[in-house]
Amino acid sequence: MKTMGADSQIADEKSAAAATRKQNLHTIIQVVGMLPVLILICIGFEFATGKFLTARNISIVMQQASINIVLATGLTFVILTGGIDLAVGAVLAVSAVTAVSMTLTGMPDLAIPLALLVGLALGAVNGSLIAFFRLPPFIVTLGAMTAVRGLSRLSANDTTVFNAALPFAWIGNSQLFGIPWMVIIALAVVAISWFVLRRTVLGVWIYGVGGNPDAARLSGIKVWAVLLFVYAISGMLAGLAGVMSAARTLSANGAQLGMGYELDAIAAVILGGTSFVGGIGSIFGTLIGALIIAVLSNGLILMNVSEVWQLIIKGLVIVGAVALDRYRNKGSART
Amino acid sequence: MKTMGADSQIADEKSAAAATRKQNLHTIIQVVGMLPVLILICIGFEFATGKFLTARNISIVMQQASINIVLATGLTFVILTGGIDLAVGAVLAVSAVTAVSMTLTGMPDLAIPLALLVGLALGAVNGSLIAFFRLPPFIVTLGAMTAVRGLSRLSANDTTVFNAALPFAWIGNSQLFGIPWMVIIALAVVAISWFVLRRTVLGVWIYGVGGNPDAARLSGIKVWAVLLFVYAISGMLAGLAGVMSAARTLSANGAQLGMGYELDAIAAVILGGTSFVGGIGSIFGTLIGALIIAVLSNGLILMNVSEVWQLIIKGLVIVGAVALDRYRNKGSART
Amino acid sequence: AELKSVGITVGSLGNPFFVQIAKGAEAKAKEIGGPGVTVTVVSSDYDLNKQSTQIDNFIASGVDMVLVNAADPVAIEPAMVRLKAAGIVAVAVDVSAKGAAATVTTNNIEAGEKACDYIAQKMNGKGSMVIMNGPPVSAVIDRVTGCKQAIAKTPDIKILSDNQNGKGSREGGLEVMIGLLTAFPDIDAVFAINDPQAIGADLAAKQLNRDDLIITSVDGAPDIEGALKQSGSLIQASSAQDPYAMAQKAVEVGNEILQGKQPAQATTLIPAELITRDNIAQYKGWTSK
Amino acid sequence: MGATALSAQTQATRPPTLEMRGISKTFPGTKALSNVALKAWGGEILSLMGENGAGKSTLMKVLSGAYQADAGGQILIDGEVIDISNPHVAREHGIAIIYQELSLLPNLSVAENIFFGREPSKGGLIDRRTMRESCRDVLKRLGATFGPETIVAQLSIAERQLVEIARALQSKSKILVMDEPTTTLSSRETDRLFALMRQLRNDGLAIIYISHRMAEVYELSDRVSVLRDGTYVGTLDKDDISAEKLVKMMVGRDLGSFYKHDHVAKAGRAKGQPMLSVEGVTDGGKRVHPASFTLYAGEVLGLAGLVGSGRTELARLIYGADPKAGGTVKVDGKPVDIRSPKDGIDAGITYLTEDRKHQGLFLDMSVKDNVNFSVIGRDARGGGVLNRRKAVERAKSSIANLKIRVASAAIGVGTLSGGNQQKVLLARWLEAKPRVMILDEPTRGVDIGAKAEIYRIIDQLAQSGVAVLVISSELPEVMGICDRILVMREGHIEGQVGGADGPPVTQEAIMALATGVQL
Ligand SMILES: Nc1ncnc2c1ncn2[C@@H]1O[C@H](COP(=O)(O)OP(=O)(O)OP(=O)(O)O)[C@@H](O)[C@H]1O
Ligand SMILES: Nc1ncnc2c1ncn2[C@@H]1O[C@H](COP(=O)(O)OP(=O)(O)OP(=O)(O)O)[C@@H](O)[C@H]1O
Ligand SMILES: [Mg+2]
Ligand SMILES: [Mg+2]
Repeated sequence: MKTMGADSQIADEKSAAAATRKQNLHTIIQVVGMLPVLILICIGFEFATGKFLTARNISIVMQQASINIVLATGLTFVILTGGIDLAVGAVLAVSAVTAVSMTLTGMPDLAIPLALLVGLALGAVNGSLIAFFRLPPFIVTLGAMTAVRGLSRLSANDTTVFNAALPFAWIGNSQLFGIPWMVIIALAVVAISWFVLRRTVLGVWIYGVGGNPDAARLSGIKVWAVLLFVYAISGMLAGLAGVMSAARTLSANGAQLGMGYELDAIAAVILGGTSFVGGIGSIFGTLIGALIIAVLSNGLILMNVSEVWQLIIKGLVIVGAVALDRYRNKGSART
Repeated sequence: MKTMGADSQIADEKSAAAATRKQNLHTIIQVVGMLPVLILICIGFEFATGKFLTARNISIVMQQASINIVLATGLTFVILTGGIDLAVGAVLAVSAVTAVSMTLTGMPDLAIPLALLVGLALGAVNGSLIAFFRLPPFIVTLGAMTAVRGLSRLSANDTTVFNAALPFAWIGNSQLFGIPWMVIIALAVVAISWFVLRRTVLGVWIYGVGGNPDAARLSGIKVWAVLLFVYAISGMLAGLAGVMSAARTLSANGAQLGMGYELDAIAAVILGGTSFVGGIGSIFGTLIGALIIAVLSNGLILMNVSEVWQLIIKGLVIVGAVALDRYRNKGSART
Repeated sequence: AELKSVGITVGSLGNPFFVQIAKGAEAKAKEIGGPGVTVTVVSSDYDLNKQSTQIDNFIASGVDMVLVNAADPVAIEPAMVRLKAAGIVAVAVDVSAKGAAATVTTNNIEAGEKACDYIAQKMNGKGSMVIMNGPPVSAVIDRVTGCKQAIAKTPDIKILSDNQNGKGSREGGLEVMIGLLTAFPDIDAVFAINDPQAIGADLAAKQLNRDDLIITSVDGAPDIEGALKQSGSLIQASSAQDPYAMAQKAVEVGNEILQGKQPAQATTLIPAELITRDNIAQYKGWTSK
Repeated sequence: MGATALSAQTQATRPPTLEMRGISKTFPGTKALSNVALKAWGGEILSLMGENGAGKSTLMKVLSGAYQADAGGQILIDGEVIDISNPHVAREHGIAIIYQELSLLPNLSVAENIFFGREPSKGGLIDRRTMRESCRDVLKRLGATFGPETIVAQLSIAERQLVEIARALQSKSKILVMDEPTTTLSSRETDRLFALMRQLRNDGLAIIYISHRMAEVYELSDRVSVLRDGTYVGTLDKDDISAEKLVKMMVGRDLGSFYKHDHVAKAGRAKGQPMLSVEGVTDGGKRVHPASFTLYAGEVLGLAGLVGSGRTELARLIYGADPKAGGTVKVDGKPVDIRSPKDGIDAGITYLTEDRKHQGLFLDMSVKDNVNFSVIGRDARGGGVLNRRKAVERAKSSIANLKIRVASAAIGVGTLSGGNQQKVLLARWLEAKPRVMILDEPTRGVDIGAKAEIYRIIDQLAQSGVAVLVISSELPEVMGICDRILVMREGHIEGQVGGADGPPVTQEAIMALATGVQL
């Protein structure tokens, strides 16, 4: 440093400041992500139907999105580590069946805790297989998806378990200050997850494990613990989603409930800008992604588009959305 | 090297030969892959049912596996580049509908070529979006899966198209020297794909693009062309699978046909040892993977296991199979 | 020939209706062939290709009889031909199947017709309604056709929507109905293609504080019995079938064929019976619960 | 300088901070280490030397817990046997390491990388302010120009190296292992690093330093231990260190002057026609301002500069790896439109990347496939069918010519030692037979013997009429092998030294241009 003139030092600091500013702007663009696309779609639907942007419909959309938001949040953790969890739909079903069944027994108070616990435990089993035996997450959770689906049908005895007087029905059908509880729960999950990912040490580790698992291991962190955590959380949130689903329909069907939900949830995560490779992405993006999917389903029904065309339009809009986003981010994207 | 003593040179060569031998053994283990697991499962079923290892049942299993083998082969190309193709099930449906519909028009001879072409074209669209706009394969093909499903329902007008006198019914129901044509086609697809991947320049490029896309680009590979190729092939093979499916049932249903096939196909690929990260894997592995899945479905029905328990057992066996394989390969596994 | 093993392939075991079919068939098979009879039930998920494969597996495992709930009534033919060639008795249940030795089915068109006649009557022949569609399988398509036939007789009833898929489930019914009620605030009645969707529609109406809706459906499942008895529910009627009895009949017919006796008529039609809030007390319900 | 070095006496009386005994390590197909011993004391810098593939990195990875040694060995820290079963244990015992192949988390910021696994936190909540502040301090000590918030993926490889170093420095360890940390650093950063290392030594750290650069080893070491073919050969004390002895220990025989012969004579080279003309090439001023120069057939042109001066970026623009915002490139007098590396290769240009791991090698592929990757298309039979015989031949001759230490061409390149990987990559581009060859840090991590070999090859290429552009951060290297040297600073070509029209080549002249400060 001694040989360097004062001038060049000042210049250095100036350019560093400029770089930081650029960096910040860049981060904002990254964080805002698909929001503009979501807004565009909403405006489009409002123009097309005139009924989309009413307070009531927005509340409905949010409510419809809430289960997917909760699932997708759990999946964001997993995908950030470079993994995948295909079992969430099946876990949701098992938990929903558990919750409803419990209310029909003598201990209705245990319904929710037990449902969450079941989800957590199933997630932890997946996590252990992935963390300790280094099995590929796709196969483990695909196997789990199949086996857990069997389990959920077994536990519901292949019928719909139903409780018209479900004690926690308020979760699915009541509101707090005009906001449905479903929505409050979903947003709370998002907020807590955001906090964990952005403000805690664990969050940094999750990103690190996804970015370069070998390097993370070499840094001396317990990669297995991080993996176990993310799959357990994903399982637990799937359990929560199961409770929400049960509360909404007062029932649970072990065979059909949650079928294909994993794809919607994964789509929300990826649409929200989280990378499959791991290490890149945000919860906020996932929220937007889930909302885009919900808005599409809702708006197309409002427009009374036939199901076949709904499929076609939905598919095209999803691809269009990422294309638009890529175009908007052009240059800043490094693959 | 000239100054090196004769002794040490001989020692060097000896150890090199030993190393080569070890390396070869290692490669064989890698290539053989899940075969021992498959054999184990087959033997297990034979013991349990006494009906499994009959010529007729083996032929049935192979026949049942053949559609999945064709789909999974296409997916192997895609996954080797680090991508994914979720649209194969939907493309299969469109192609099957196309093929059957064409036989009902005046130009039945065009049925098969057109079905393949439709698959190829849809695959190429996916490939272009991924190669030129650098959109994430998961989202592109998820969107395509949705949109193409709409298309297939549209083209079949939401009913089943059926032709009792399907001109190419022989594909689905006839045999050559006692081997069903379905099986012959599937094995031919495997053989050709093996050749492309292992014996041609393109094959090396595919592995290269999957292993290190940056390095591939810097080495002068047209990465876009490789990507376009793999998605187009995956689409075309899905089209072929559609033809096979149509030939087998003499019909095609745009709505249900092929639903969820992508998961079975991906499972076969990953079970066969191909890595999601790209660059690692083999067609032979995929073949074994697809056979394991088919054997499981067949064997469990032969054992008269209830559907619920079929799901549970199937899930556990899939996880167990990779666990066993990982254990067998211990040490040699690179993640 | 003795009845030793039966294979059954149905649309989806996730639907209690098909679970009843499985149970009815099993009970009857055991009654005929003793407790040693094996019964294997699988779901085709309405995928003909998958169903075709399942039938091949049944052939390989050497069953004596197969009950087929066909994914498609016409296109199932090649598989039925294979069954016949293998000397296995194929009986179509719930949905007809070309090439089957016998067919035992509810008349789905009639079921839809009855449910929608009831709507027309309750609406006094005018107003607007929606048909909440489901998965495009033949049973559902028939029900919708029947419903449309009934409504066509009353020109003053307008069908606002018939193209939304409630996926045959409560969740699907709930989400679709919320959308439809938002899109069309003036809906008077809903025909849902099965009971779970009807219950979903009921939940949706409650969420949006609608209490003036007429909902009818097809199935007569236990859930709907409860709903019809319950005072707050908007569900008014359901065309009841009896899957348990239907399957028993199917096994019976199949066994006769196995013994070399051809049944009197190839198709046994089990009529659908409309259960309403008024006659629910007399409804026996699905035979087994 | 000798003041801080430990005398033999204190070594005898004080237990070593680190002692490794009987360490062996077997990989499938290779015995990388057999019965190796090593001792290091606090307050000294121990250099570890050996040819490429001798086992240096492997030994250090055993120490850091990245690899598990075979049973039978022992590792003692402060006289106590410890069982290093994973990296976590090693870190707990105060071992910090800079790996030869960088092991950063590319998606995280510099600060997050430096503190990864040791984040300052209050009750699990990350204390970003403290993290940023202390990060800024270390970066300043290293003279890094980037800030703590920068995402590592955006840094050049040299800058990443600085992050690695910063991470090791920050970790407050008592044993610091540095595996070839200077291969991409320019002399300014290297000097800073050495000053820091000496300071740490004086603070009582035991530093184990691995390098193939003799000059650095002389300058820094208190002792030098040598490995050969996975075995421990011996240790020289400071006063005994000499090039002859070291080389003899490393290669096991007397090679006389061969290894000292770092620099080839460039007298015989004849400058030919202009082969590559670069006119105003720029990326729009982001990292490279319009740059112009001419490279002649048969010439070796050097490109020097500090870390981040834009050399790599300029080369990538020429080659087509990044999009140009302006400027033209002529090859052999004809303008060529280069928009992708393929265009570059078709025009006869090749580029050897500085980042072999991420941008060069296919780690999961065999040595054979890696060597042949850019020529398989050319070799192929009809229909794109591989010519496997030719591929094997090429691989074999490359292994022989470049003395790549590998048991068979079928072995995965990912298992090779760093220097041998570099040779494989170089072989790929030699096989492509280009007219213009751009070599970015061509001798990164290769041992002195192989370095001489590479210099000889570069000279041969030039003799045969190839135009060679060498980017190197090692000043003696560029000075030794180049006919002329261009110097870059902050994206500009500041000037030229050497050649007929330039000032004479001196270290001072280059540094003056590179730093913009007249010494
Ligand atoms: N993961 C591995 N699998 C198989 N062999 C390996 C592996 N890692 C290293 N080796 C082998 O071990 C030997 C020693 O390698 P190592 O990396 O320790 O050498 P090095 O002394 O650091 O060389 P360099 O100077 O080139 O970095 C080499 O022959 C190498 O091929
Ligand atoms: N992909 C990138 N994104 C953002 N900035 C980059 C990128 N690549 C390089 N840079 C920046 O550009 C500048 C020039 O880098 P370049 O690699 O060309 O330098 P160099 O002279 O080759 O030095 P060295 O390779 O020794 O670091 C550096 O400050 C680096 O941070
Ligand atoms: Mg090394
Ligand atoms: Mg550089």
